[in-house]
Amino acid sequence: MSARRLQGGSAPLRLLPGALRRGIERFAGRHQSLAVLVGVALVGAFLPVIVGVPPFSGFGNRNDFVDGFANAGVFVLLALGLNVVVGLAGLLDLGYAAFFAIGSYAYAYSASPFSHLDVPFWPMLLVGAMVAATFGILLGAPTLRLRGDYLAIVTLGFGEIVPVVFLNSDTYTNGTNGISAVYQPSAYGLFGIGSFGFGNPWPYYVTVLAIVAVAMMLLYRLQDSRLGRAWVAIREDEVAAASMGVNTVTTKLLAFAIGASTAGLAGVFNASKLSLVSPDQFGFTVSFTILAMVVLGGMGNIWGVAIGAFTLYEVQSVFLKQLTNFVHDIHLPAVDLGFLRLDISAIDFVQYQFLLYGLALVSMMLLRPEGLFPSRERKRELHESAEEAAESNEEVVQA
Amino acid sequence: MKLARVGAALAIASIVVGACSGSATTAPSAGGGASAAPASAAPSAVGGASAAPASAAAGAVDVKIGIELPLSGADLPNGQPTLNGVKLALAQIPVPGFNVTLNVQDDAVNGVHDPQQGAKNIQTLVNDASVMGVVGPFNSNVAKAEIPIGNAAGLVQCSPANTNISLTKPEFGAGDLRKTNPDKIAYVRVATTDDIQGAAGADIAYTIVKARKAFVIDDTETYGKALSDQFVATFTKLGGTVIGGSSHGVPKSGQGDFTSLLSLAKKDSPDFVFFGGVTATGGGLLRKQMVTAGMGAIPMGGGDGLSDGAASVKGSFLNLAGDQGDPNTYMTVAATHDIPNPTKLAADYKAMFGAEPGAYSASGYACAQVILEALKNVGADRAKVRAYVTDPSHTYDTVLGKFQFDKNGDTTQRIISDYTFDPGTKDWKFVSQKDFGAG
Amino acid sequence: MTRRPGRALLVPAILLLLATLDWSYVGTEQFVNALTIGAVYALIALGYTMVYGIIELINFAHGDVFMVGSFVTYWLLSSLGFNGTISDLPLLVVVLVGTFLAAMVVMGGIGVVIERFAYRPLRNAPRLAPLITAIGVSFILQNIIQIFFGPSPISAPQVIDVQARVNLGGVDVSVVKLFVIAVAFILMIALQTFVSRTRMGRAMRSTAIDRDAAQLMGVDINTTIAVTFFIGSALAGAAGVVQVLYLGTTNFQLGFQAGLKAFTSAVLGGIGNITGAALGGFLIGFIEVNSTVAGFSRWSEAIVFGILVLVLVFRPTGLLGQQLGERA
Amino acid sequence: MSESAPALILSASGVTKRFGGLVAVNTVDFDIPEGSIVSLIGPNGAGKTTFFNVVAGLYEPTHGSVRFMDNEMIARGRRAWAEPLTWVLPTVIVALLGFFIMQVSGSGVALALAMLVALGLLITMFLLAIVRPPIYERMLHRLGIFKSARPNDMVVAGLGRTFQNIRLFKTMTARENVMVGMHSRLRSTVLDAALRLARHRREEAEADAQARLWLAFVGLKGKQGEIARNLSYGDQRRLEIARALASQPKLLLLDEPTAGMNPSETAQMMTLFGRIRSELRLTILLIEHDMQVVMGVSDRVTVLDHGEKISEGTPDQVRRDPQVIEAYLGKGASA
Repeated sequence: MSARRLQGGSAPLRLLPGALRRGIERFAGRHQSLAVLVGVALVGAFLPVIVGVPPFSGFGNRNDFVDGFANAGVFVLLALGLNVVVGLAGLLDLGYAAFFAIGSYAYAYSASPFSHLDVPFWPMLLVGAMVAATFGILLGAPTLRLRGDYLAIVTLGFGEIVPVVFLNSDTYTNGTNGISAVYQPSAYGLFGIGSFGFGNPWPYYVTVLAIVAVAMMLLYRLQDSRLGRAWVAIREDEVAAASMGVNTVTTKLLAFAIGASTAGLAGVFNASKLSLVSPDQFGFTVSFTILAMVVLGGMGNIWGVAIGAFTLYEVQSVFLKQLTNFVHDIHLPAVDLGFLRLDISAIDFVQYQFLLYGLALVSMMLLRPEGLFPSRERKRELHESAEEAAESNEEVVQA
Repeated sequence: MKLARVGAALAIASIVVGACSGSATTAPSAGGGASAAPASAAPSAVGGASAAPASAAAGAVDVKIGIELPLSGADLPNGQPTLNGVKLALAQIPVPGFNVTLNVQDDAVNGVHDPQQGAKNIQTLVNDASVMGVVGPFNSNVAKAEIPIGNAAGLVQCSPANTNISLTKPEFGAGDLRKTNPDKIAYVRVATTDDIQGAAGADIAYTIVKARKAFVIDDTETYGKALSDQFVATFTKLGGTVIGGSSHGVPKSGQGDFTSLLSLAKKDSPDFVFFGGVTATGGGLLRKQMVTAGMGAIPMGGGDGLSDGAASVKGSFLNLAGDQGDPNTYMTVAATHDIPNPTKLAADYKAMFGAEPGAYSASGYACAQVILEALKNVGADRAKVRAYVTDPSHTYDTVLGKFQFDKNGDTTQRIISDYTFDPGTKDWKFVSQKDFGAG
Repeated sequence: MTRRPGRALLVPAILLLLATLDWSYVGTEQFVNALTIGAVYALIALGYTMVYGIIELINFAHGDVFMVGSFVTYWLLSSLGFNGTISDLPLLVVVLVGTFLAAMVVMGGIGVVIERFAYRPLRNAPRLAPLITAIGVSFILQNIIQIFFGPSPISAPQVIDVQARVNLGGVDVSVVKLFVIAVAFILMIALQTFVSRTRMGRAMRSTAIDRDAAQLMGVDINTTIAVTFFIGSALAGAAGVVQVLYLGTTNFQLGFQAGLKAFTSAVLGGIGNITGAALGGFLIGFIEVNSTVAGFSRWSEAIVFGILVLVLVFRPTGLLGQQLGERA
Repeated sequence: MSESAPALILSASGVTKRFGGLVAVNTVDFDIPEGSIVSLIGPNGAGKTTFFNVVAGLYEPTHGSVRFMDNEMIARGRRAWAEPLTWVLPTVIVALLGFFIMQVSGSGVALALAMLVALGLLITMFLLAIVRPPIYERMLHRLGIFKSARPNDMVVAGLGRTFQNIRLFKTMTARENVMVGMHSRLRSTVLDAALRLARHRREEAEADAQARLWLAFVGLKGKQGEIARNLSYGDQRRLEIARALASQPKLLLLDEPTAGMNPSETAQMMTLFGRIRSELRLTILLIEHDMQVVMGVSDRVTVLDHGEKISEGTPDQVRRDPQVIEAYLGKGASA
């Protein structure tokens, strides 16, 4: 019955040849959760391999990349959570980093020398998610009456308030210094890839992959349920949704809670990996980066958003940083135009990465406003065509 | 749509044009894969193998110094001059038998220093086996994320600018940062800590200015808050009064407008205003607005975050504060006292980079000196370099003067110098210095 | 929606009462400070509110337009050789008028260019797409300024003598501050007149209410939106001039937080509503000054946004509701 | 249920709705007997849709109340101000108690404990107020606090509706639209869905099958995979009805269901109304402009003009009512 749901879900598969793609889609339609797990596992196994191959191998060794991938996993989680709020339920949340902060501080306070507490990491993943979810509900409740853009500005306000509170509550958060030396997870010899600690990114990588896989699986299940339909219904027409029996208040709050809990997970993981939590990590730019990831990936499409987050993270923290070296390596010949000499290989791009990032955002949106992998619904909103109607008919026959 | 693309292309072209104005170098060869050669720094050893000086002969061992600084966005004025200081050191100091290049990592994301990126960068440097030591980081919270990693890997870091006490002193939690190898510290710094600087600021206010009633402002950031808190503590202990009993925080976002806070201060007629923060978070503007608000006659003080050159240096504290103020009123405390040969460093720097050195150029130079010194003595062995650098018995003769690192990695040079604004030269003028002893 | 006439006077009456109470609490000097800060926020907020009213876009690059405006002012004044107070009154007037005109025209032009290339192609795209380009444009503007003027704060010439004061009811008040407040009021009144009295103003209002209908009635949508961007950006440019005159400094990061607060002002007053945006700007100025006076400068940001949240929760359309661009 | 007077499924008394100075609906009494088809007619702007929206829970009436299935569902809120008090009162009491104990015993632990409990109570009460379980509703009822039902409460109670200007979920498929209609009848929770418990799977399969049945019932067999916005206008109208039926209502509110249809489509629609009544035994409240439809299917007709009820009775009675003729003539409304 959910074969057609997968059409949006398997957006990246569009790169594959038709027959293979259809085969995979049919399989994924029947065993969706398995497909997500296998997909994440495949991607997870593929990434460390590809970075050993030129041209990637020129930019650092495999462990560097894996470390970066583990960081990217944090943003993938954040984007997945925000996607529930913005992409599915259509609630524009500009202060999402607040929940990331709450998850991070929840773990930092529970497991660091600062508080003299040492709660193990694994249960804290759940606790952090729950604490963030509770705050999601508490912060979400007063905003429910608001229409789209007012909601946006109120969430933005919360996003600004939360770091200020953490900054000024010295007794509980160590103020501007933040909480450092946060404990690392303890599971020695996890899967035979070494223990958690500094210098070995693999346990973190595997852990974040597992969290992402489970989160994606659960989100797919929710999207495909009564709740997922209610979210989309609210996004499309709130009055009609309410008139069809959807309790808009609880449904929206659930979107906030689930989005926040995902951010809480990301926060706990990030605090333990980075071993530091300080108020300046959760500013407005973080919220915005995550939003950009969601929009870029294709709102409402779980796989698309994950890929968007991964791509944007790698662009801003690896690609742009390595651009100088990259350009040096490819030996572009200097262009002599007579009145000026262009020697691209000699440019230090590090200084311009901010500009290039801006240009990348603008041009990506101009070229593909619906995101790299638009969800089924969004795509239809934009490109209506008979072909798609035919495709969906075909899927019904399959189902 | 088409037009938009043309616009984007034009913008890219403008970068290219902007960047190639001084490019006369040939493309560096593949040897310096991770070296970031500035177009204008061709003569340095950093320039890559093809342009390398004769010392990098066939038998020379390739080693690298890691750079972990914020190099883009708002933090660029902090990172770039520091990096240039390192480059200058590399160009000037011969290391026979070694071909020393840089592995430059930028910890700024979206233009702001980011601990996560810093941690990733230090990991990258750890994974580059040819990196013998790292200069950086610049920001204390980045350091907190990096110290555990460097400690675990045994890669020594020398910070030119960190001043937060909790990074080194075990009584403030530094032991937790080096849990993996508690006895093998891998982090040293050439800057004096906030507690000494804040105390020195209070000392100036109380004994030199003879102020009894101070108004204290901080920028709510790690450095500024620590400085202000220490100032308040010491000033009160000395017998002075702090208006309101504590520091007034002005977040950076409110940057640029201190008028209403100054109107508030004026009511209590303070005889000293202390600013915990750096020029970029409002130091110069505060002074400028004090003049505007008719408080120009009240002396103002701050830490080495304000010590960034003469009024002629664009964007420096004195430049922003303006020179129409009451003379002899600006004071500051610099961690570095009168360095051995300041004019030579400034001249060399200007010759190489075409600009005045930044506040931390000399510190970057000194850090490079420390690591190169170790390299010369123990060879290309990361563990030995770490052990050499952190050995409290070694004395380094650097551009900052002679100093050692104590068992926590702090510099033993705990001399605080007091400067004041000289309306004649429109620059800082040395007043006195005080040795705060070996801890 | 009809209103009883008494209601229209209620909000101004309450505000007047609050302002009077606050005056007695903070004193004249701080009151003027609040008005001055508020005037800058208000000028920026007007652009936000106009753009939002007409194309429902939260133009996050708008704060950076203000920042660029302040750099244009700095560049203009310093390249003309002014690097301090101008004491010759006629010359001062000429310089001031010239600077305002130049900065407003240049920034208006930049605003139109941004709209043309970054937003117009996305007019029928999903609503969040232009929001992301706005962020991109904001980064681009910041970086271009950083490349040309460097990342450090800039000390800019203040042509009006900042130490000059006039006596107002026994209290010395800075002339610059009064000038800033006056400029803001003049520009706001001019804008209000333009929007309510001219043909283009009517076109703007009708486009805001229903773009398609306006188009059918013969309104040239593209021109109207371009004019809206021109005016909004020109006002941000004026705010940039004010920034230089008042504080004598600027830096490439100035725009983001200023923009954020200006946007908050616009929402506080009721986004899409010109009077509301002005009111919201002044309110934020007062909130900031009051939190400083009360000793909560550390919390001022949280207080600003906390009040915003409260206002919106109890009055979801902002203080003055929507006038320009009522939508269900 | 007595045989002489059939039970009333809905009974509105004195319903008034004012928007600012405009009175859209003015003291309207309105009864719908169970199992009947009742029509509401009137010239444009007579307040029909407003009345409809009041009954559906979308607008809170200014005065008057609506009873649905013998429960008072809709009326202006009473003691609404007291509800926030219930959120903070337990907290305040516990906190005061803590202070009292500390004063008596001098133990700070008691206070700390009391504060913790107080905080817990506050959060619990907030969560209760958000989720509104029956126990919370009962508490409100006991305190005499009344809050007018929201649209989703009305759906749960057994009311389904369509809209005058079609409001489908445009990018969802026909099947999904109908499944949203079933929302209030489905029981699976977040946890069921996340863990894919057997009961969730069973329920989804049943819902899927049922959705197909509803689509077939309104004549959209085989179109379950179509995106709603791609359906023809007539099909969209049908889909809206299927979506409303899917919530298994007792009373169906149809707002101009044949507007914009050609005569043959209208005829099909009238047949559908008949089947809804005969096969599903639903009561229907119809707003309609097409007099042929109204006169053809209605048991009773109520006429509104300027927000007031001007006539009521069987189609024949209403047709002859001079007041109705006056209201319609000269205004050029369709007849």
